[in-house]
Amino acid sequence: ATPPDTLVQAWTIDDIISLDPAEIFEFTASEIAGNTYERLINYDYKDVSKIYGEVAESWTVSPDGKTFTFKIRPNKKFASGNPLTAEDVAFSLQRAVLLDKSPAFILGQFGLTKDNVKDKIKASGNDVTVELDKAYAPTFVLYCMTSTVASVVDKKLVMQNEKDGDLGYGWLKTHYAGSGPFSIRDWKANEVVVLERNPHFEKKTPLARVIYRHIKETATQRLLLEKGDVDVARNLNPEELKALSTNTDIKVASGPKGGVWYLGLNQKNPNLAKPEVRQALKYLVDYSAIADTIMKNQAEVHQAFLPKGFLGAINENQYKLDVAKAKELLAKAGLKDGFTVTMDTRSTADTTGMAQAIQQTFAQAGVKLEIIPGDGKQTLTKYRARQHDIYIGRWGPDYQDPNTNADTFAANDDNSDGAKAKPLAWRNAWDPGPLTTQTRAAVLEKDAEKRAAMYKDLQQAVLDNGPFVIMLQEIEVMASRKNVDGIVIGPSFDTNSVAQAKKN
Amino acid sequence: MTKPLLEVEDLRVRFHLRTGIVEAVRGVSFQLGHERLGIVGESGSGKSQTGRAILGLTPPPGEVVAKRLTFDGIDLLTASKRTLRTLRGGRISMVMQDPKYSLNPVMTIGEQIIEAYQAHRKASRGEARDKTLAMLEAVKMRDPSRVFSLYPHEVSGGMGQRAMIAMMLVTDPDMLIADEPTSALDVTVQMEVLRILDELVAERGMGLIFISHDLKLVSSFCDRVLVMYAGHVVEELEARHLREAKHPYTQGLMNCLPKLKDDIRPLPTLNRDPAWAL
Amino acid sequence: MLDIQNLSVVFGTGRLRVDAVKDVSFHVEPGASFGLVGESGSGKSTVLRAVCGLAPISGGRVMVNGQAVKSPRDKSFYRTAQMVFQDPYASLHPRHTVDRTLSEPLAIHGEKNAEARILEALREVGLGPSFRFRYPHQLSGGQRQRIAIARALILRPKILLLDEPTSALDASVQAEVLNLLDELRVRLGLTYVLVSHDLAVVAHLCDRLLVMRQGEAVEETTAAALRSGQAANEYTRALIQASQGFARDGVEPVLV
Amino acid sequence: MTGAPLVQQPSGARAWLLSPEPASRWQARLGRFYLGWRAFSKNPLAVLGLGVVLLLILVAIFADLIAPYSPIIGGNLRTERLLPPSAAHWFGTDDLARDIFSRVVYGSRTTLWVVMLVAIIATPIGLAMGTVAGYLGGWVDTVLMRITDIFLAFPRLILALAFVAALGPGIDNAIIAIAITSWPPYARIARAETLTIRNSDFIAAVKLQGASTPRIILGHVVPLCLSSLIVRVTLDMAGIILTAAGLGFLGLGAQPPMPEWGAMVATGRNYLIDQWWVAAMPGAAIFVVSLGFNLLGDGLRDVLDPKAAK
Amino acid sequence: MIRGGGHAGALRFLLTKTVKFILVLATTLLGLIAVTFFIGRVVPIDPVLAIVGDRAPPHVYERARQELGLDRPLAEQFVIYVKKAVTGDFGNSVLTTNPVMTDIMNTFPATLELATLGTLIGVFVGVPLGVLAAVRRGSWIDQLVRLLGLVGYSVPIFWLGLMGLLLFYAKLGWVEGPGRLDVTYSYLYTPVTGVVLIDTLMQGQMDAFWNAVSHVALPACLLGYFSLAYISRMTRSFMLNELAQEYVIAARVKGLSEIRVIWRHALRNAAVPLVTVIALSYANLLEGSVLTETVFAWPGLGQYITNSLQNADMNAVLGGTLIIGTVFVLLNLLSDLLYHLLDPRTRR
Ligand SMILES: Nc1ncnc2c1ncn2[C@@H]1O[C@H](COP(=O)(O)OP(=O)(O)OP(=O)(O)O)[C@@H](O)[C@H]1O
Ligand SMILES: Nc1ncnc2c1ncn2[C@@H]1O[C@H](COP(=O)(O)OP(=O)(O)OP(=O)(O)O)[C@@H](O)[C@H]1O
Ligand SMILES: [Mg+2]
Ligand SMILES: [Mg+2]
Repeated sequence: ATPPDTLVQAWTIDDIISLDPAEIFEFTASEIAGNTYERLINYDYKDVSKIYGEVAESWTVSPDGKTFTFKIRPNKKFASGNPLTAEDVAFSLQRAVLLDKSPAFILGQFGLTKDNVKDKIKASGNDVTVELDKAYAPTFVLYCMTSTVASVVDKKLVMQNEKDGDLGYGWLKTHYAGSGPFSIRDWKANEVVVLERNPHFEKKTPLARVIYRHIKETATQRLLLEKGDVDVARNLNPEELKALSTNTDIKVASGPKGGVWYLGLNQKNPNLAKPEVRQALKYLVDYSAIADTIMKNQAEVHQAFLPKGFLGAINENQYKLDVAKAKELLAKAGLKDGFTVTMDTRSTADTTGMAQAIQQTFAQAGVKLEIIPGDGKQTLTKYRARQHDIYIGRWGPDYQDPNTNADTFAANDDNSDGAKAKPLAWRNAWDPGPLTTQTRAAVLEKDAEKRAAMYKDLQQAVLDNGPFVIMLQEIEVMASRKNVDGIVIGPSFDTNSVAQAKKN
Repeated sequence: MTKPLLEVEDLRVRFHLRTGIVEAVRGVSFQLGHERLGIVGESGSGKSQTGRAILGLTPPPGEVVAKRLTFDGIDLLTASKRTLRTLRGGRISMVMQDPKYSLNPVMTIGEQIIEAYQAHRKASRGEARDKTLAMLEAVKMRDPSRVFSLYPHEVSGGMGQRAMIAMMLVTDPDMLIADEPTSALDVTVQMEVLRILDELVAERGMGLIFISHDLKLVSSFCDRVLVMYAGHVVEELEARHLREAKHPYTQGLMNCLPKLKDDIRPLPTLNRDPAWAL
Repeated sequence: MLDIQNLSVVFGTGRLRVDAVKDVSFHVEPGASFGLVGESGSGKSTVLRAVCGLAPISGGRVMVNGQAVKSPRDKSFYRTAQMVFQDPYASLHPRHTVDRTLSEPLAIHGEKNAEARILEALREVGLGPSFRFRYPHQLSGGQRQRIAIARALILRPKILLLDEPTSALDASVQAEVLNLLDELRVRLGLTYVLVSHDLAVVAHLCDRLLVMRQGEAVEETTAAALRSGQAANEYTRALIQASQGFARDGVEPVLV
Repeated sequence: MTGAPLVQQPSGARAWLLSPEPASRWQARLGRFYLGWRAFSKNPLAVLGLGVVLLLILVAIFADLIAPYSPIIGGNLRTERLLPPSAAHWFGTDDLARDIFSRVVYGSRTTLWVVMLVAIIATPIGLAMGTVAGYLGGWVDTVLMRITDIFLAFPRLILALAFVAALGPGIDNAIIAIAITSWPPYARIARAETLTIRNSDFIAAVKLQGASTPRIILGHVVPLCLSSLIVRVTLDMAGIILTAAGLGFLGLGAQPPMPEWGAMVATGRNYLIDQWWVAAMPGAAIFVVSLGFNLLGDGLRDVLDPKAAK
Repeated sequence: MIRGGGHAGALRFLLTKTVKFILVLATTLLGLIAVTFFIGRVVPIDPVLAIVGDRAPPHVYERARQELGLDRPLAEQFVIYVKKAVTGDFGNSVLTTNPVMTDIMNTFPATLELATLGTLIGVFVGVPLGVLAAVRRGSWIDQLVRLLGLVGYSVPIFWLGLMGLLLFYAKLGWVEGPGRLDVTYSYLYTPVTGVVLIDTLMQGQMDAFWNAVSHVALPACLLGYFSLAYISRMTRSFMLNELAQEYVIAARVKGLSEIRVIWRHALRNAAVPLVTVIALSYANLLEGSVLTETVFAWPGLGQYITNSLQNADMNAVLGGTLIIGTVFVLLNLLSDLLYHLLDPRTRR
């Protein structure tokens, strides 16, 4: 049994590699940062279009659309007891750019670089101003400011632990300097993360402690949950969830997430490069059967690259399993008898399950699919080198703005092998033609409605012709003990909140 | 010779093997008083099994039956395990062929002798030690206290065999079975060991069963000789009268040996008569 | 035929150094039979093994058939000298039939008509063709020793080195093997070097013999001298004495 | 010709086999084999083990005939997933609506392949390393044994994992990885055995006949090491199947949808508590076959390696 | 006199042994490093990805690659590796950001705890069982040991683990579930040795101690079973060998009780080869409990290395492998020493 003031969650947390918000980019760590750090602004978990200030009280945009000014709430304190000032906010944003870790590009896309960031981001009194290089769509800028990389860190504390001008990076990787509802007390890699109530947070959390335990086996997670040795199990599979549905001590909650499951069709493969083949394959996936069985409670059918809940997302699904149509298309492409193709598949239960289901429906039209299993890093390495035929994988948005997915699915500035940027379009060796320019234009469109329409067009183009068979949108499920209440499953992985969770 | 020490009548040792029953000893009968009895015969004739059966040490698939098997009036066949144990090592002992294999390699010689003594006599360690040293002295060990703390592999074959004799005689048994006690030793050492054995037997008045395949040796060492062939005794005779042996097997065994003194060639060989085995 | 001058054999170095044979010399005429006697560890086997190249020659000279031996020995050497080992249970490959054992030397030396040679070799050692396809475990000790002799003879060597060929055998079987050896030597004109710790066996088979002790040659003498009880050396006398059987003080050995 | 005379004289055939005077090489060999078989067949458990192994081979050969469904193409995902054992699906169905019985049947091929390939790769490597090191001694021995030690000191599963990672996942690579990690103990056994043989008189005897070193090693030393090695390899088979299963469990073994028992158990572990049959059926198959190999190895040990059987 | 000589001999023996040991250790470790290193380089996983993630911009990726030294020639990388490894610096783990040595110090005690308990069970149950089986050859106890052994060799460990959890934890509630300690107790003690059982006991936290015992019981018994299966069979075969020796008959001739003959004479001799077997099985448990650790959510070395390997965290893999290799060689040495201690014949 677990203590009444402690929430224990069973989860696979072996993807955490850093606790520094300037570096955090993984699912688990993002969620933890979401519960332990505050950002400048945030959006309403229920209605993503509503953006509100978290550390900022309010903000204004200059007429030319290039300067954003945030007014910081007074009297805020960090968990350390240090006051939270505009100085800390500016430092945090500058620091993210200066450290230039993986997520730094989210800020970098506004023309903020190591060299200019000290001039572009400034604190004065209670205000923080951010100066951009172009007049981007305000929604784009604001959504980016809600991501983990824009979390506010305790400048004083961090700089106390600075070493060799690393802006406290070495220290913060494994420590905590934030102002969120909880503070991070302990992280043991592959074992446990312990969060503890932040006494200085305005709205005192009902729970004193939240513990994430690393449990790899789902069956083990389930046993622990049923015995009450954990309060929440995060990685249960559909069958386990179904079995638990008869257990009156346990309830299941779910919410859609931004991740989409897709097949990437490498255009270097001559067969896959044929438009008819790309279309045919889209008719050869039994979307609903997969969503209803293998991925039940874990995903729902969704075929456009923007997930439900994003500005301009297309939520209608135009493809379904249609073998006859697929055969017709294949015949048109001169592949009446089908062809053989490989698929690099990460050897996790759900991915392999889907891959095998797809393998079966492909076979109905004569497409012989060979599954090449590998662990995540391995398949990814191959994918990034454009050496696959088909890649099955999941893509999660980096921030809440549609540009994040459009930029990767529909834009490709340089399709040569030596290209620097490696968006998904590039990885599949696809030159989207005019779509790239359209994507670039959409970021600058100030009118939200027009902007939405532009993204709809982009999605449709990819749906019709793109080398992506987008199949499902992720759903996050949590099975918890009956007495657990108040856990919020937000739309992205950094918005799962335990701040108001309690145990009755 | 008054009441015999050991009486054996129709002793049989059978092994129940997968391939059938092997009778290694088939109806051996003899009596032993305070004398030296030799048992000879070729390899596999059942000499060792006879000796072991008397001590109740026939290995597992084996079975011992006899009309009579008594030691000093005690029926060895029906005696309890406990009784047998007090007899073994206490009143009946056995010296085995090869000291290399029959001494426990991981215990010092002293310890092994003390262990044998303490198994039968209530004695403190000190007493047992003294007795052990005395015994080592009795078997003409040159530096008993040194030998006491040596491991079996650290002594020569002759020393090992003497240690073995010391171990087996430390409890003053009434009867000793010596199963080829010297055949692993060099001829010159062999004589030394035999001399020691001879002296001890004479001094203590023990009954001795001396098992060997060497007819020459047995006849010169023992009072009486049993000749075994295929599991039973083909002839029993006084050692002095060996030359007058009647059984062709015994005669053959004696004749086929090359002799220093006269040079017969070709050597006479043994023509086995199947009837001997019956 | 065989001439050994100042042979010494050393095994190991440093603390592990063993001087197995020290400065031993003897000479064997063609067609003669020479004996080596001594107790366990006196270096008898090592002398034979040194001749064959199974033990290192650390000093001295070994001449076979008038030629100094080469290391490693060449094929012609193996056709001149062959050895028979002490333990017939250990000297035959347990997984090879008699046929295989006997055909191996023929195959190595590329000899023709193996079939006939094998049958002949078997006949020579008094075994019929029915033994040809038996495995060692189907043979008695005496039969095994005969096979070992057949194997040694199949290449028609001139010298046979016999390392205690009968000491693992029962007395009755020993007689048969000794008779066989005796007869073969005469018939095939072989030269023997026989090792044994049994004086009677050596005296039976050899004309001359060398007594060894702890690697050294004690004395060279003749079988006739042994018979008449003449021995210069005390050690030799002790050996003679011991071979007579046990002697209680004052009592003469019963059997002589 | 009828079988009658034979039936009437069973002792005739046996007498021929056991003849102490075989008339030909073949008779000698058969006789030896028969003796071994007789000792072996006295051990009912060993015969059972042999039966299991033979069954495995038969099932692998006739998988096409035995399996009622395709092992790869499943049924309707909505209606035929995770069905419990029934008359239609003896072992039930798995998460992709495939018949588990058919998959187990086809999986026997993979298992057999694993077992055979490992035996063919690892045994000769171990044998060669061990006999050469043991026979030649000296620095050759030192070098070869140091290499063996290094491989022995390596965490076995990790070495296998590393090799699979390097070669890419897949059953053949898994097999190579397992083979590479399983030879060192064989080398040690072969060496130990060689050391006891190399100074024996019968080796000295062939040396005296002028045999070359390769001839001695191949013709005289190897056959004697082989029996204890065969026993050891047979006993290891279970471990090999389980290591393959373990690699499958970690996702590095056989490629889906190829039916491999270990991988099947690995999938099944997700359904272990409620849909027990998904893991239990292939698990039972692994167990039975391992047990079969173990029993067989035990029996072979009694026949081939009388030393160990004592 | 001989005693004195014995001591000097023992000393010299120890000395040569130590020198030899260091040589063996050095060459073995060098071999291990070489093999691991080159495996690490041929693995088709991009280690940079593990650090920067999939979505890192190109310049971040490039910088990380340079920091790892991956742009240098292979031979140079190897030399750097060896140089550092010799000073005990295996670098930092990519996954946990800690120095690999620290990680190993954190995870190894967990594995050690489990493997040690497993081996203890294996020895204290397996040896008597094996002895009994040998003494009562062919009896039911022999059959039982045989069966235990065969099942132990044949059952997949992860299957048995999950079934054990289901039965003893979920259904019967006899033991605590996966993990080393309930969260309630996690912060009641300060880790000193890293072995929870010892730490809690030393700090007098009896509740926590019993909780830890309850947690470790099932996985330890499971590993214990596997080691028992092996040890009992080997004990049996060694004992059969010893019981057939002449000295056992000699001991019986002396009139010793059967118990003394078996346990003091025969087992004492069988112990000599048994030591090696036990050390080997211990080494196997130390390295091979990856699957058990996964099932029981046991944060041990096996899991750590496997996880690192899958993420191309070569520093961690190398460090872990070297540690296990060292432990293996150490265990070898230990069993060698014990061998010499137990068997006077090998003391020269
Ligand atoms: N454990 C056993 N199982 C089956 N047969 C056995 C066993 N022990 C001995 N025998 C058989 O019993 C017979 C007699 O053996 P024993 O040891 O008494 O012979 P021996 O006369 O002492 O011979 P040796 O001179 O070789 O010592 C032999 O044929 C032998 O094969
Ligand atoms: N390979 C070897 N390495 C080291 N020492 C050896 C070796 N072979 C023989 N010796 C030693 O050489 C000495 C002579 O041995 P050898 O075998 O020649 O004696 P032997 O007279 O044949 O004795 P036995 O009658 O016991 O056969 C012995 O002390 C023996 O220990
Ligand atoms: Mg005997
Ligand atoms: Mg010799």
